[in-house]
Amino acid sequence: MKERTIWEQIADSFRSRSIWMLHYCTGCGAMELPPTMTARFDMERFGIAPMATPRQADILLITGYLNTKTLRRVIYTYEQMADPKYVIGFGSCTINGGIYFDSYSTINRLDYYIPVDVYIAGCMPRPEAILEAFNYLMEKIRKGEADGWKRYRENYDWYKQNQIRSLGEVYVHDEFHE
Amino acid sequence: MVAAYKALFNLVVAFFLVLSLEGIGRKITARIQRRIGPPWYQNFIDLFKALSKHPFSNGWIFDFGVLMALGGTMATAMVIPMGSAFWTPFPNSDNFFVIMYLFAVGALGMAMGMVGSGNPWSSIGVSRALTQMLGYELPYLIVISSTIFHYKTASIHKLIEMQRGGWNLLVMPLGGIIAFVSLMGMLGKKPFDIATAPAEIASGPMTELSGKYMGLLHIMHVFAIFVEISLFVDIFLGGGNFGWYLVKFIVVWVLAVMISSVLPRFRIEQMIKFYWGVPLGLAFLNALFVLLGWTL
Amino acid sequence: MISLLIAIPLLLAFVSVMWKRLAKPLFFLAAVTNMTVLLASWFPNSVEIHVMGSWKPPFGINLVFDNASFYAALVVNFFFFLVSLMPNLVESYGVSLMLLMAAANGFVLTGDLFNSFVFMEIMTITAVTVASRRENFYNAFKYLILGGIAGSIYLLATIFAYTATGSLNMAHVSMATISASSLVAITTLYAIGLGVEAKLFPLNGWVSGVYGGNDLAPVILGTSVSFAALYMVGRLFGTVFHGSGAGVLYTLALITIIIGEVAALRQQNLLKAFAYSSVAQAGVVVAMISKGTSRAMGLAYFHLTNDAVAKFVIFLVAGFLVYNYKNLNGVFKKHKVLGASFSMATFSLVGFPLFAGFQSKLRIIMELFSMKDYLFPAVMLLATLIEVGYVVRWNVKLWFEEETDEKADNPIVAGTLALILSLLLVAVFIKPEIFLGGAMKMGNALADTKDYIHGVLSVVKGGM
Amino acid sequence: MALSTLLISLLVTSVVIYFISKVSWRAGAILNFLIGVFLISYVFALHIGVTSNLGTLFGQKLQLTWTHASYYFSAVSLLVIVSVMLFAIKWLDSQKYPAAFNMFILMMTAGSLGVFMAADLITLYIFWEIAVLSSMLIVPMGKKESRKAAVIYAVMSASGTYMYLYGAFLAFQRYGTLNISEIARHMVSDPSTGIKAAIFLLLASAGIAKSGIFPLHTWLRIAHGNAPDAFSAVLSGQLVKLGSYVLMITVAAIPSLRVFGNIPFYSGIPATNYFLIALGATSIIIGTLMAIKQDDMKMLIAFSSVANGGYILIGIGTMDPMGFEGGVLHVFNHAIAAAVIFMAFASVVYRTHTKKISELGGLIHKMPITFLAYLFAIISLAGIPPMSGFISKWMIYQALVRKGMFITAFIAFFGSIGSFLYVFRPLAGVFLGQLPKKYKDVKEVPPVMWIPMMTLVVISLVIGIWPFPVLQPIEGMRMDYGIAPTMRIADSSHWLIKGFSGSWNPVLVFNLFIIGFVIAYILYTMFPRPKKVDLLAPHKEEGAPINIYTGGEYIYTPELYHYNTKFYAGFERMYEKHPSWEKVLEMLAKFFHDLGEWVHGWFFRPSPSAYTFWVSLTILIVFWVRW
Amino acid sequence: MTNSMSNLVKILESFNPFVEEIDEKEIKITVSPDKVVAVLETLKANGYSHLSLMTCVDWIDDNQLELVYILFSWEDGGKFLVSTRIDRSNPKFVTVKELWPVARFYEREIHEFFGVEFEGNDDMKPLFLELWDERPPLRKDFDPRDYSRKKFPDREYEKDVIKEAKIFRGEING
Repeated sequence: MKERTIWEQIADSFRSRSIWMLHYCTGCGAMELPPTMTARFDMERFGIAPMATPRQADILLITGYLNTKTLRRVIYTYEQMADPKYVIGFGSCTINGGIYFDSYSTINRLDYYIPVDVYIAGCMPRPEAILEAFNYLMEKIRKGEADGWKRYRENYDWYKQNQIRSLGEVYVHDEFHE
Repeated sequence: MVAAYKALFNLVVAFFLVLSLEGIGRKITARIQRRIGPPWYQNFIDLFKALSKHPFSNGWIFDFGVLMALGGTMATAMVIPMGSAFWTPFPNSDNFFVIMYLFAVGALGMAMGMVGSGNPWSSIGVSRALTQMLGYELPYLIVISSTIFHYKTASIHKLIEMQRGGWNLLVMPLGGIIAFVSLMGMLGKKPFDIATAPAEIASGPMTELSGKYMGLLHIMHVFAIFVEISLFVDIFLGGGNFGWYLVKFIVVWVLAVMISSVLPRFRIEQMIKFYWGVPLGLAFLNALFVLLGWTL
Repeated sequence: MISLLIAIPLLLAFVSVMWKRLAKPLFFLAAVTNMTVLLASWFPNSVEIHVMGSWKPPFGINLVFDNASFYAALVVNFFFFLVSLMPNLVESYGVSLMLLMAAANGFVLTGDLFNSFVFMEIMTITAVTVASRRENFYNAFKYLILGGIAGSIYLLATIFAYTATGSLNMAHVSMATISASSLVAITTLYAIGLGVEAKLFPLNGWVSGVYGGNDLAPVILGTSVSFAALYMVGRLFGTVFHGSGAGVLYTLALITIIIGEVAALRQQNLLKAFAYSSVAQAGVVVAMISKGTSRAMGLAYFHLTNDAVAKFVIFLVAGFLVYNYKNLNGVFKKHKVLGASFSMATFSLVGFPLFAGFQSKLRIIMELFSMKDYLFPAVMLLATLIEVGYVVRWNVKLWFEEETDEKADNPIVAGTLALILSLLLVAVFIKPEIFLGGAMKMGNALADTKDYIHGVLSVVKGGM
Repeated sequence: MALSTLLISLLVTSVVIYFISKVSWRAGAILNFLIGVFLISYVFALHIGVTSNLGTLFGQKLQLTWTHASYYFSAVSLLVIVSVMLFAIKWLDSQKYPAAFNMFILMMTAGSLGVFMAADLITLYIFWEIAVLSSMLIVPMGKKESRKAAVIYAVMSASGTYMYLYGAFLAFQRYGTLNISEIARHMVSDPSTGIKAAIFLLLASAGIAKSGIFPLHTWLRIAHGNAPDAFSAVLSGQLVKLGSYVLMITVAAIPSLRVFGNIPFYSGIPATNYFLIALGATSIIIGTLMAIKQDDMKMLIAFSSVANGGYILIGIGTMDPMGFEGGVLHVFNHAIAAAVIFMAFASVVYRTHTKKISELGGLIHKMPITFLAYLFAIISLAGIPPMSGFISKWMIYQALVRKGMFITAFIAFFGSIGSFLYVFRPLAGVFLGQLPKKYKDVKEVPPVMWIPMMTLVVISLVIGIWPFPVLQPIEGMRMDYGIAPTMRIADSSHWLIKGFSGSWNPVLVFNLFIIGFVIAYILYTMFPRPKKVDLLAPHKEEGAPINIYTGGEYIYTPELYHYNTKFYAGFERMYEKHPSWEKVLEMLAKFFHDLGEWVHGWFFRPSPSAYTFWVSLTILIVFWVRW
Repeated sequence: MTNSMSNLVKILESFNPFVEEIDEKEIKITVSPDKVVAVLETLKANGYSHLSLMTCVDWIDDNQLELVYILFSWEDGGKFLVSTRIDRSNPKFVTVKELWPVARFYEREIHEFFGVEFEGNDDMKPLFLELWDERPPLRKDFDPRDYSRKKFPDREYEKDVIKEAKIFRGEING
């Protein structure tokens, strides 16, 4: 890993304290976010805030299983986010497909297609686990270890190849987009 | 030259004051919602983080719009008197209408740049923002017009001097209240945050903003809040020396935040109907009182 | 000499009955001769009378030649002359036109009430023949009926006048004191009798049919004949009856203006639209005549001259277009000269500056204001407003709409004439004296009853 | 050259231009432009007070004089006209009747100049009609609807003009003169308020019709919206100002405050003036509300012209020194802004052949200069500093607030904020956003077309920063008319514009602006460089999606995601079922039409026997009435 | 079975149906393929105008595909399940999109997931699956596990049993 300049170190420490997330609610994990956000656990105290668009967001929160159709959108959304960007895989579905491991339409592991910085295991993980994961991610960012976005840029061909292998093409032109 | 330093001082004060107040506002909202909330300096972190990111630009008009928004609002913030004639950078040009229209440059720049991003959400957001302006500006301008008619001056620092005998808020309480209601709309606080509405239209005009564009517009927003609240403090609360000015500024801000944190959001035509209903009527009533000389 | 004005066309008409092929050149000859005669005796500035036989007035039939009848005859013959320049328009109507010319001249020049009735009858009948061109029989028939009614009422009025005064000579009648009730009857009957030819409401039902029925009728009836008829209105109500009965004329004329313009507005046929417009202009003239002062009458005839010139151009162009094209959209793109003259003439009609109509209209309004008549100017301006509507509509339609493939040859003579006349309108705007001088003299002559009586009853000159 | 010689030779030249244009229309257009440039230099060299005789008409001398007002209005008009003439050198190749256009536009110039120079009412009327007539003949050169537009334009204009004429002759009958200053002198001493008010309102009605004030505003939308595109710039930028001029003449040259001092209505403003102000305020409301909902961009700005005509009228109508200057300065601002806007639209139509906002979009990628011209023009139109449009609005507000006219002020504010809404609509719908595929080969217009636009924009900007050259003739005008002659508004030695409620310094405001921009730019360059998102990707590569965020979907057909129909749907819904004055006037027109139908059916169509009936009935009625 | 439904069943006698009462208001009618459209028309004419669902079942052992049309009546709230079996090796049937326009989409879906051809319905573009390259996925002989393994790589685990045991015992912190 390259040595960070002083500016990058400062920037990273800012980034770690201000995490704007785009929660891509693909599955049941979305249910766990309201308690995390509201009074009981209050993730805003860590500077974590929900954002509405990928352009503004820092982290992409994938909350559950991803089928091929959704994955295309996730990849597209991820590519629309501004660097530096981080991904949290949420629940076992993103890790190994979970209970959908043998589905013909659901992928098995997310990091094969986009770089994941932190996984949260569990089906479902509780809010405590989520906050723990956020804290871990913040630590990683501060240290400059959360470099998924760099990996994606460096190994872009590899990721693209995986995407194409599983999805055929990322961009699909169907009748609903005419 | 002194004027130039004062103007720059305006910018510095505005930047630090409003950014901290925004953090405090988040904290207050959180406390009202029984949360802990972020630290008061959270917005500084957010701002610098946004500036440090590697953004996307949707064409030159997008860049130009952001620059125009920030530049125009900064120009406005430089004219604003901070509570007294001493802290008035340009005593010859602090006319209310000049400030109001100079302020519109920023709004226009922002609207133009954001629509230039090519995103339909942004366009919808801008359309709402402009419509909203039609709502809150009218009662506000009527109230200010009656104030100007009453004191025979539109120069802000002269208005402050005129209020030595008593705050304008106490002279025309009705007008003060209406101006505050309009101020809520101007600040884009909760019942009136129709333009950004993140849950409906993906934060409206800001949909395509990333990295430093977000950051620069955040700075613009900071100056905008500074201008709006300062105007209210100067025109209705009688300004005061620098310390008093800050106190009044903070009080107004905290009040606005507290009100906004317990309210849901209007629909766009509901908002127009709201402003064109009671507030506008009361603004005219206030104007009538001023015409008849029935001021306190 | 002025009896030649009647005699020559009459004579040539009889000649051409025998040699039909000569009708056209003879008509031209008649027109040229008449014009020469008139130009030779330019503005007599006094009242000359020509008695028929050796009966001195108030007995016998006499022709009166003063400034008024000179100017009227000049205008009347001028348009006949213009028509005679266009042989294809005359076709086989040479004889009728010559008779019409004789009758119109006679009608203008006569100093005798009964004689004027006779000429009017001849005029009506020949006009009907002209009107029946292009198989426009039904409308010609309507015209005939109305003309007949008008003639009989005119005759009735003449008889009343004769019973009241014992004379048929106009000068003599105007001298006589008539009891109020007879005067009412006489003037009313004259108003009605002349109302048909003068296109007064509601006696103008024939106008649109006749003017809109073919291309010759409006050109000659809308200019010469209506001038002659309106001259007689001035002569009778101005000179003979000293403004008595003017109220009837005034009221009818105001209604006529509005009715005419309103009817023109809805009209989809080009010729008919401007036929109604000519109704309205006749209304303006009659209302102005009914004012009775010499200035008002002079302005009325000034306006009428402008209107006649403009109408001549309009009807000439419109007749050509209507009978050569099925679809009139954008035809002026193919006939620029015709178009330009048509537009200038219509703008003159409305009274836009740079054209003659402006001069007459504004003078009329100004005169009316100085007479403290506030209603008539308002009506006139309202009428003008409506006029603007349809004039602009027609111009826009004829110039700018998408054209069709139809094509007709440019009529060279008609085009030249139209252009010259429309330039004349511009010239009149710059120098209104061209028409105004004559018209004012005419007004003076009509209003000056004393001079007329004196002239007719004391001086005897010439003979048949 | 004497004024009269100038005007007459212009009229004659216009005919010559026609024949030159028949040979080569471009030569005609260039010649026109050169004549225009000459006229501008001529106008600037003239001395105030020059008079000239045009001749006599019905015993009245037709006189031309050169006053501050004529100088100001002529200069503004010529600025607009010359720009359009330059614009037309290229633009005319999309037109069907270039020769006639060249002729009539020069004729119209002569007419307008004559109106501004006229010293008496009848000269004014003559040149007025010349201007109207020649412009009326240009209007139908546009698309199909423009024919009807020309008729409506002519009729509405004529209705105002004939009322004016009636008023002029009423004045003549009463005072025996047509000279404007003479009439003004007589009116001051005339005791009869009713007649004075009648003359005043009748004279003003020509201005009302021409500048599109409320009861007679409907032609403006139709004519401006459908006229040939570049000519709309003249119509809205220049011809409408003839109306403002007449209104100014009636309100200010006839000192209405003194003439109607006996009927004050509110805050020292006479009832007559207040009536005009009310009409102006109504126009602002109508113009603004209707402009907001237009889909046709030319109609939109046409309605905006209605609203701005209202501003001018309100400003002048107050007869307050600030208001008067504001109103008159607004003439300049609106002329420039509207001319640029319409020229920008003409450029757009020239390239894309449509004027519907909903069919356009994203033209900034193809026509950036046109876009910039439009942008600066709308900044001026919406009255935002540092463009000149702000100064006049500021002055008008000063007057309104000083007089305590809160309802009028409310309407003025409403129009001002509403103008943000409607000027933004074409900006967003036509220039910004997504470019439809069918316009992917559109190019910027040639320099001959954008130079005039940019020149006007620069003039407007310079005047916005340093307004004193324009304010001087206006002050002169104010002195001429004796409105608070001791008061000074423009203080050029201190760079200040002073109102009753304080002053401001346009140079300073502009400098602050620049400083703000510079700081913003420094901030902008300090932080990481952006990655470019190519909004034209679908045009360059078949099947490439456009990279904007719409819920994670791929957008292959960006024009469908271009938000430009019913831009302010939420607001428009609030007044969907508005009453329409246009319908009222249509009913009036239909009434006359039906009356014609009725008359025709009863009197002109029947058989001869019916005629006999009418004849006898008339005889009976006449006899009955007279006995 | 409500009165109206039993009346309707009586009317349908002529099609030789196999009637099966599932519930009080739910009747399944099995008919031969050539009579299905007639039955559906009859039912539609008698108030069962709402096509709630159209689906398919793969009876791989019988080498048959069962098509099921579920009709609902808004008048008496009854439900008819019209079912028929077609040959699995050559799955073809007629479209009912003339009776219910919405059937277009059901038929597309069934075509996509079971490979049934509907004569008369030409629009057989994929509705849900994007870039599908295998046999129809809801057929019983399609092995999703196999497909998933081929398409979507699994995570390779190396099970460290000793480490797990230590963690379990609390000796090290996992």
